Amino acid sequence: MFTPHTQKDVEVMLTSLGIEKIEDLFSVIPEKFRYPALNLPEQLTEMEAAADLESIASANGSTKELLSFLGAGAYDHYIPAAVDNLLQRGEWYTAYTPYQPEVSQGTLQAIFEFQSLICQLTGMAVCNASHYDGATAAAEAAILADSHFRGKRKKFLVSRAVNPQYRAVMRTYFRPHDDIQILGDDQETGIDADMAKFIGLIDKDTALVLVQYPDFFGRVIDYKALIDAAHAHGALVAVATNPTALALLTPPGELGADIVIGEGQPLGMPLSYGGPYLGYFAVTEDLLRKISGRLVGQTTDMDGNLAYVLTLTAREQHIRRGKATSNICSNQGLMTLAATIYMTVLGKEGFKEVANLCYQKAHFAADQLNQVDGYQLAFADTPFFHEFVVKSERPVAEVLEWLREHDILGGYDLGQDYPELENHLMLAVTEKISREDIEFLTAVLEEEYHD
Amino acid sequence: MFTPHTQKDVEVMLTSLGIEKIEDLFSVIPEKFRYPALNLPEQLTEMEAAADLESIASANGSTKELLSFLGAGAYDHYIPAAVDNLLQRGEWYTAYTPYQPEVSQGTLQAIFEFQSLICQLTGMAVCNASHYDGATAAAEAAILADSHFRGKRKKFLVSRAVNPQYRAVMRTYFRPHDDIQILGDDQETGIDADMAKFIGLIDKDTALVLVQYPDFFGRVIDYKALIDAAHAHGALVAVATNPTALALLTPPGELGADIVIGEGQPLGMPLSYGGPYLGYFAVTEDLLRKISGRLVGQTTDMDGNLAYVLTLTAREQHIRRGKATSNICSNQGLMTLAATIYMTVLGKEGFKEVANLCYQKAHFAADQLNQVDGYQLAFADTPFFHEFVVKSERPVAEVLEWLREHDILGGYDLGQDYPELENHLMLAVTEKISREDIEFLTAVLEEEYHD
Amino acid sequence: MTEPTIFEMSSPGRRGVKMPVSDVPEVALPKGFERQELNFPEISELEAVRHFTRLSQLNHAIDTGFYPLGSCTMKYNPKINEATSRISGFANTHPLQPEDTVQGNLYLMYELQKMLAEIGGFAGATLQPAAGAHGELVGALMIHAYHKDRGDHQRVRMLIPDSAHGTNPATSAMVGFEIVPLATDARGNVDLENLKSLVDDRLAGLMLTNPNTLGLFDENVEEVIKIVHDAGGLVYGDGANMNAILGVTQPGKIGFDILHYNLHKTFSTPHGGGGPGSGPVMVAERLLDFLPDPVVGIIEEGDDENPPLYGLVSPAKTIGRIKAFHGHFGIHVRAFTYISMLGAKGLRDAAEKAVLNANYMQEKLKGSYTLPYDRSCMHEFVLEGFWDDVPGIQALDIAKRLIDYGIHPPTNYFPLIVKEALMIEPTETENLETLDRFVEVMLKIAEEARTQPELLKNAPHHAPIKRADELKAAKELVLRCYPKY
Amino acid sequence: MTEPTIFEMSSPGRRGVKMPVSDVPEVALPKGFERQELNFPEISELEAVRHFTRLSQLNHAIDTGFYPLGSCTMKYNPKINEATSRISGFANTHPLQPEDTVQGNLYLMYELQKMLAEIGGFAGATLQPAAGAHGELVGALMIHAYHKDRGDHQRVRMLIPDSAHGTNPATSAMVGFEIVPLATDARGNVDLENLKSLVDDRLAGLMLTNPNTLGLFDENVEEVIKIVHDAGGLVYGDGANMNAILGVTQPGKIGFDILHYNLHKTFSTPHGGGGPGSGPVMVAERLLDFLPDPVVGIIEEGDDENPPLYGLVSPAKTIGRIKAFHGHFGIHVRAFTYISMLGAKGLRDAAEKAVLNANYMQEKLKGSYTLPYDRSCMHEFVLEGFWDDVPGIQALDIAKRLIDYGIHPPTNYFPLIVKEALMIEPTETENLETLDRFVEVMLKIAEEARTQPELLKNAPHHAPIKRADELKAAKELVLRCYPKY
Ligand SMILES: Cc1ncc(COP(=O)(O)O)c(C=O)c1O
Ligand SMILES: Cc1ncc(COP(=O)(O)O)c(C=O)c1O
Repeated sequence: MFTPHTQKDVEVMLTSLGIEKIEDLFSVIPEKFRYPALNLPEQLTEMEAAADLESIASANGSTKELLSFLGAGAYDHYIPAAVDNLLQRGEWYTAYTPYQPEVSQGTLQAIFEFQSLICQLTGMAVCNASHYDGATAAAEAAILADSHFRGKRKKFLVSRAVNPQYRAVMRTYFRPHDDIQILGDDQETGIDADMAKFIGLIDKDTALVLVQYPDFFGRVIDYKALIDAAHAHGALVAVATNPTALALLTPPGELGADIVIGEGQPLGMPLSYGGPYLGYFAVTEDLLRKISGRLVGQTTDMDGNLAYVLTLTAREQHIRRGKATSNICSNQGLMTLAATIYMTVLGKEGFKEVANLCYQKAHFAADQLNQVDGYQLAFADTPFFHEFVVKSERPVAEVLEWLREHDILGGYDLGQDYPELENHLMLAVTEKISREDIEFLTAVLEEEYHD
Repeated sequence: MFTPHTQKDVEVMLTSLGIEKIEDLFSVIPEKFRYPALNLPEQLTEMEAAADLESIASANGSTKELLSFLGAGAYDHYIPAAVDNLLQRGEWYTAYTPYQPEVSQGTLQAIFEFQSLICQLTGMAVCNASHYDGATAAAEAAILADSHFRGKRKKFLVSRAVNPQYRAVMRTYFRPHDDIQILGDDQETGIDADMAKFIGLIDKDTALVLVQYPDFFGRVIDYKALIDAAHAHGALVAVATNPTALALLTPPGELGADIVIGEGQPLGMPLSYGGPYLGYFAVTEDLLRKISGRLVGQTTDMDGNLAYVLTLTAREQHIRRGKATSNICSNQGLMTLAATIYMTVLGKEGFKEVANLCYQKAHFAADQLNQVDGYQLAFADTPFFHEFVVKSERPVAEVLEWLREHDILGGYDLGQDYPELENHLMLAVTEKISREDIEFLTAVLEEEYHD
Repeated sequence: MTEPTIFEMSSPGRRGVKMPVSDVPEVALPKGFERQELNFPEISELEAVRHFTRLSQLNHAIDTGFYPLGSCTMKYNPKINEATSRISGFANTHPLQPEDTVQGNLYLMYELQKMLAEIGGFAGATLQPAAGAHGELVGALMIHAYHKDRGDHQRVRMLIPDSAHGTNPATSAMVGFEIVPLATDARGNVDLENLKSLVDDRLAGLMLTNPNTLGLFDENVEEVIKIVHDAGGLVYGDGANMNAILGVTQPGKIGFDILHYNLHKTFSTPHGGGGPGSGPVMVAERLLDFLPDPVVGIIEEGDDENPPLYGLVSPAKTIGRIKAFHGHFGIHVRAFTYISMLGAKGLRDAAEKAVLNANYMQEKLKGSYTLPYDRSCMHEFVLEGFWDDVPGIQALDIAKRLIDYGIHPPTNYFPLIVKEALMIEPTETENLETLDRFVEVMLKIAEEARTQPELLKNAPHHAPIKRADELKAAKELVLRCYPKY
Repeated sequence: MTEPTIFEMSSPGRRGVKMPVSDVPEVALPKGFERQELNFPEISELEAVRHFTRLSQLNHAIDTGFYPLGSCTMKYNPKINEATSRISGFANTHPLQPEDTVQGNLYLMYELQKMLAEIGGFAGATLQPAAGAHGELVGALMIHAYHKDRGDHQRVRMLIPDSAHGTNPATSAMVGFEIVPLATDARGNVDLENLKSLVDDRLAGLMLTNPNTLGLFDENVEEVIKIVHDAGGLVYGDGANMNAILGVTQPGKIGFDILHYNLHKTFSTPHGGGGPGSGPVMVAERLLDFLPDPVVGIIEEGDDENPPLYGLVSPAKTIGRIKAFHGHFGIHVRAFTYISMLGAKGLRDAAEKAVLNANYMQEKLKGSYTLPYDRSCMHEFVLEGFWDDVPGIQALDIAKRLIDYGIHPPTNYFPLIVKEALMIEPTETENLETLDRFVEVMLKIAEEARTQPELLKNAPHHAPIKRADELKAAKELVLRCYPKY
């Protein structure tokens, strides 16, 4: 399809190789395994493939047709048109990792700016060039803590209010390591903001404490005591954050976090059914040399002009191999660019406006829902950002079904991950949701109740 | 909205100007006309405007939802993805007319390539950098002929089978010129391929003969005798062509045309409700200096390297003013680029494949329709390209309404422009139409008949 | 490295995008019409993409740097415009679809007609014209039709100021008017005495650009219009410079009878390396009936439940169709998007900042370059690009030297009434830092002109090519890749 | 001209994209959590667009020129992939939508799993891994889980050839395996004797890249696999080099137990300046139950009238979730588009032309550069980037000099077993002219090394920057724009 070889080209090349046919180049492959008949669909031309993909996509209902209150780790924000226009430039998306700085200054400077923005946003000193997503960034935070204590501390304390998928991924990463305990997120410790019990789990064997801010339920919780307790025991503290929320909230760096990670999708990436997204990873100065992934640094060239390069590469797998801080190689380069452009075109005020709209509308929605018969705001005394939980008198599955009939994706059924939260529905509200949308939602729910 | 001025910037600037407020700069405007209250909708943010436009567009039915057999001058072709990706590069679409060659070599070379492709396609020696569309190019052809004969020849012979919109535009352009006659396209001369009558109109006062190839009805007609007759009387011959058809048909240049013009929309431009499209305009070597619009030529720079520039500009309004060959200034620059990329990425074979698919499918469709009760192929003995006419027993309006109910845009009702073709429907078939689509169309028509 | 042409890159048998094989029975091509040869390039898709990517990088563009090109309003072209104009419901509608299937398009055009008329202070508008010059043609045709309709067949003279853009006389000539040049006075206004001496009952009209091409708002505009009107003529406004007065004043209210906009200047639609433009024309009440055929109107009024039904309607005394279909609809979508985002407030802000920027730069430069009309300017100003004490340096040299500093040259040698004109229009979307840098560079160039004139004469030094030989291009014409076509 | 950072371009009060005012009653922020300061840049939209446009132009990319970067498969990324992955029905679906609202997505993923398994000759696949290394992690975790499930707790040793990519040992270490280096023989194959000496009942498995990082297909691959299998180990295939054998042979059929693809190499999805990648992992029958949770399966079989119902299912002994949600779905759409367009025929053609291109270049260059393993290569080959008679010239110098000719340097200093390695992979989408030009330039550089070595030592001369000081970067760390964060 995309091979430019004319018959004549092939002949010239074969002649120069002194062989008769291309197949001769593959004689090293055991004959019985050569040229299998692959059971694949017939090849399509571009026009046919385009139509086929359109038709596949049309079997979905998207957030353009459905009014969506789904969040739980991925958020439907407005993406300024400049972001995608710039991302579609071939110079950005068809470039490789910037190992050759002389012909990669664009990518390098953009990553440097990304690092700067995330440092600013999180209040941290150092940020890497990305991890795969929030979940893997959380797992890598644990790996960092493990290696920081040279494997000597065995306890990894994780709040039950951390995204269940992050916790699942972290468990998968540590699966072979029987000696490592991931704890604190069982039903007994609980999801409530009763810190004391959770803090009580911290001891001298604790490598890392991981919390989320705002937490999985959207709640904004004060981790001061927890962080102090962790530090008192010499443990590291990692905070998973929602970057949009940080426009308005005290950054975790100021709260004393050692590691700040999170899902960068809200920073200009489409929902795209879950990926590609962006794991961001920031640490204190102290942990700089323990960080995994790529880092871009400023330097000068032979003429003394400013230049950017990948630096401290000795931490990475291609140099340190079995002793690297992580096996990560390809990361989310283009997504860091999307985030950088997104944050830049919104700028200081625009970014705060987005966050504030989310905050305000979510609070309006929570308030309205709370007034619908049969629904009650959970965690009513705890502040939240743009996601909140309501308890429903009816099974959530039924509620969601009813809403679906009105072209509403009603939110996330928490009973799936939290048995103790059966009949609890979680809703996210972004700047794209209008007051009218919220009123439509409550009207539909009212109607159901009176049905 | 897009003004970057901070309060401080404004102050600095006002101070430097020694004035107090921006309004002072407008004191030259009579006060009673200053600062009217404009009755416009409230300003929207980008997010709101995007949603508003989406909602406006959703009030349309597009050719993505409707099966369309509409042609009559605009055709729904497949546009390879590379075309729009490249067009969206800011370097292309936010550049001005390449008056400064040193910083416009991209645009200049692309136009040069466009000129080359159109010369190749039409078989002509010289092509300009575009006119607004096929219709205005037709009018400009007449202007060229007029000035070629220094206004001494007064007859402009136009076939009735030339796109009615082209003819209307030409008449508008010549409206003030009472001495000029546009003739040959009345009902009496007729739309039929009976050349003799039409040829009979040519005389020593004829400046231009304009025909279309394939003609408005899609027919491929032999203009040899006509062209010879015109030339025998010293008249110029202009041929309006469909560029897709020229992939397969003898180019008008070989037939002896002096001017070849046409609508370039099929070359990679979306339907976009009629524009922006692309008028192309090519002439023989002899008419080179009479051509209107911009021309790009090859030259060298001070170092002897190849370079491209706008050339022969002395024909144009910004130099020649009242004596220019035309008043055209802005043209369809970006559309010439679209066409150039389109023709390049399809290439010789791909472009021929498109044309052949159109041809084959149109013939299949014509054949199928001809077999539906109540429908009969008109002009059955004349070859056609990808558009054809059927005579219907029922009023076309009713047929189209019935098809609309089945999400089909059935084609063009010729009765609108040609009283003699009441109950005649014209259908265009492109490579995007599948055999299944055609069979669906005939099935729906069969059903109607038996209703 | 020069980029080869697509023909030079071609290799026989190489394929780009392929098409499906036919799913219908094959029939032969029409006998006697079969094309013998199609000498199109044969290139892989990758090489095509590279070619057009590399070529693009040879261009200066708004998206790459400052573009102070007078009279062209090279302002930011918002990316959102590109997105909205590509919405499938717009991009994939056929111009001949039944009206009930394109109510979205018709609504948008109807509203745009209204908004444009409101902004200019007019009674109605046509969106058909493809560009400014095409709008002028519509205007000139309407003037002709208007007089003819009134039996004023003797009105054949069109007054055109000596500062006018070339399209004004060219258009008038196309319509058959006799072009009568009108002088500019010492302050850059229409010379009233000259005007008065030229009007009589042969007067068809005046084509006036205001602010004019010197960047000046005519101080006597009311009187100018009155003189023309009193003599029975119509006043056509060339609205190329509307960016200076958006929301600040309405030409229609001042007395202009007709006005065109360049959407690709004032309303932020892209220039596209030469086009497409779009040149809607607004008219006063008395000319509504003459508008091109068709315009968008309301066919059936709406009510609380239903929106109105929009459709195409023919003005009673229409000059006829001026373009196939409905004008540059894709450009209309962009302009509509832009106006929606600016509103009345934003439009006024745009004009004010455009004028502020121009005056700021004029103030900073007038000590080092001669400013022939020394008064407060509108959105642009014109300098003289030479100095008596630096023989041999021309406007062109200054223009080319700017390229070395990454700045696009201003418009030069226009308007013709200024010697070695450099016409500078910053637009409102440029920031103070950019303006300051431009000023700094211009001052530096003024100094270089004296200390190292050859730096200017041989400029540019840092561009994809050196100065191009335009004479050679015109003498040894090479207008296509291959001698044989 | 260096481009300032967005922080340096910032000016207080300047605005980019604005958001609407709120349409709901305002409530206060949570007390005690209010952020004091957000030091984000304040830039106009135009300046942001210019910044990222200008920056992009400093990059070399597939779309701008030849990129013969070994092991990275920098082939053409079809533009249609970018279009299909942006279709609203894909781009605007939330990962947690009910399955019945995303049957299109699930169908696509299901089919892609099947197609990828078929191409590799495996029984099943997971699309979750985010990149090649992430796929390796999944593979290594499955190997661990497999042995554990069988009670083979003592299997802790992972064999890794000395030619392996850094991610192989790094991954094995993450999973807790003991890394055992395996030698390469004189023909570039796994050293069989060494292999035999290393296997025992502590063997967990072998991570084999085949074709390996020398670009060579292991001549004894069947025997290698047999030795490992006989010893109770599993064979993990690093499929980074699958581009050589698409449609030509199936690793799963040869005996590999697990294999990852890099969709961003073999299946034409973009590299994005470092990512996102996508690293689906295929497994043989006996490992199906261990795949990450969830995979896409059929929940309800379809019939003539109805399509099947697709859904997410958990493998019985799953290692668990390896990534949030469903992997890089947007990349899956691109790969699906690509495979749809190539089909079995096109995949084989891609591999054949990739291998033909590499062999052609190897043949042309081996006279002038030392080819350490002189035999027919697969899709890439490795040269030594030095000459005994030219002291002081290193692979790096050759690499940097290529930049001056508009060509991206090959991978260098990898694999580690070749001295001053230059690893060259042309890919199948490059044409003969490009290959010939590369050869010509490489020969010219070999000559320059002898005649003007300083040309190489100081290269590049024609790039946005001169050679960068990497030592300084590491010593005087500057990792963000501002000292204060
Ligand atoms: C004053 C003036 N009038 C008319 C025009 C012609 O407009 P267009 O190029 O859109 O035809 C221009 C364009 O530069 C202009 O500056
Ligand atoms: C042989 C080999 N293995 C593994 C990898 C890692 O793949 P990824 O970068 O997708 O994580 C690479 C990437 O360069 C590679 O070449």
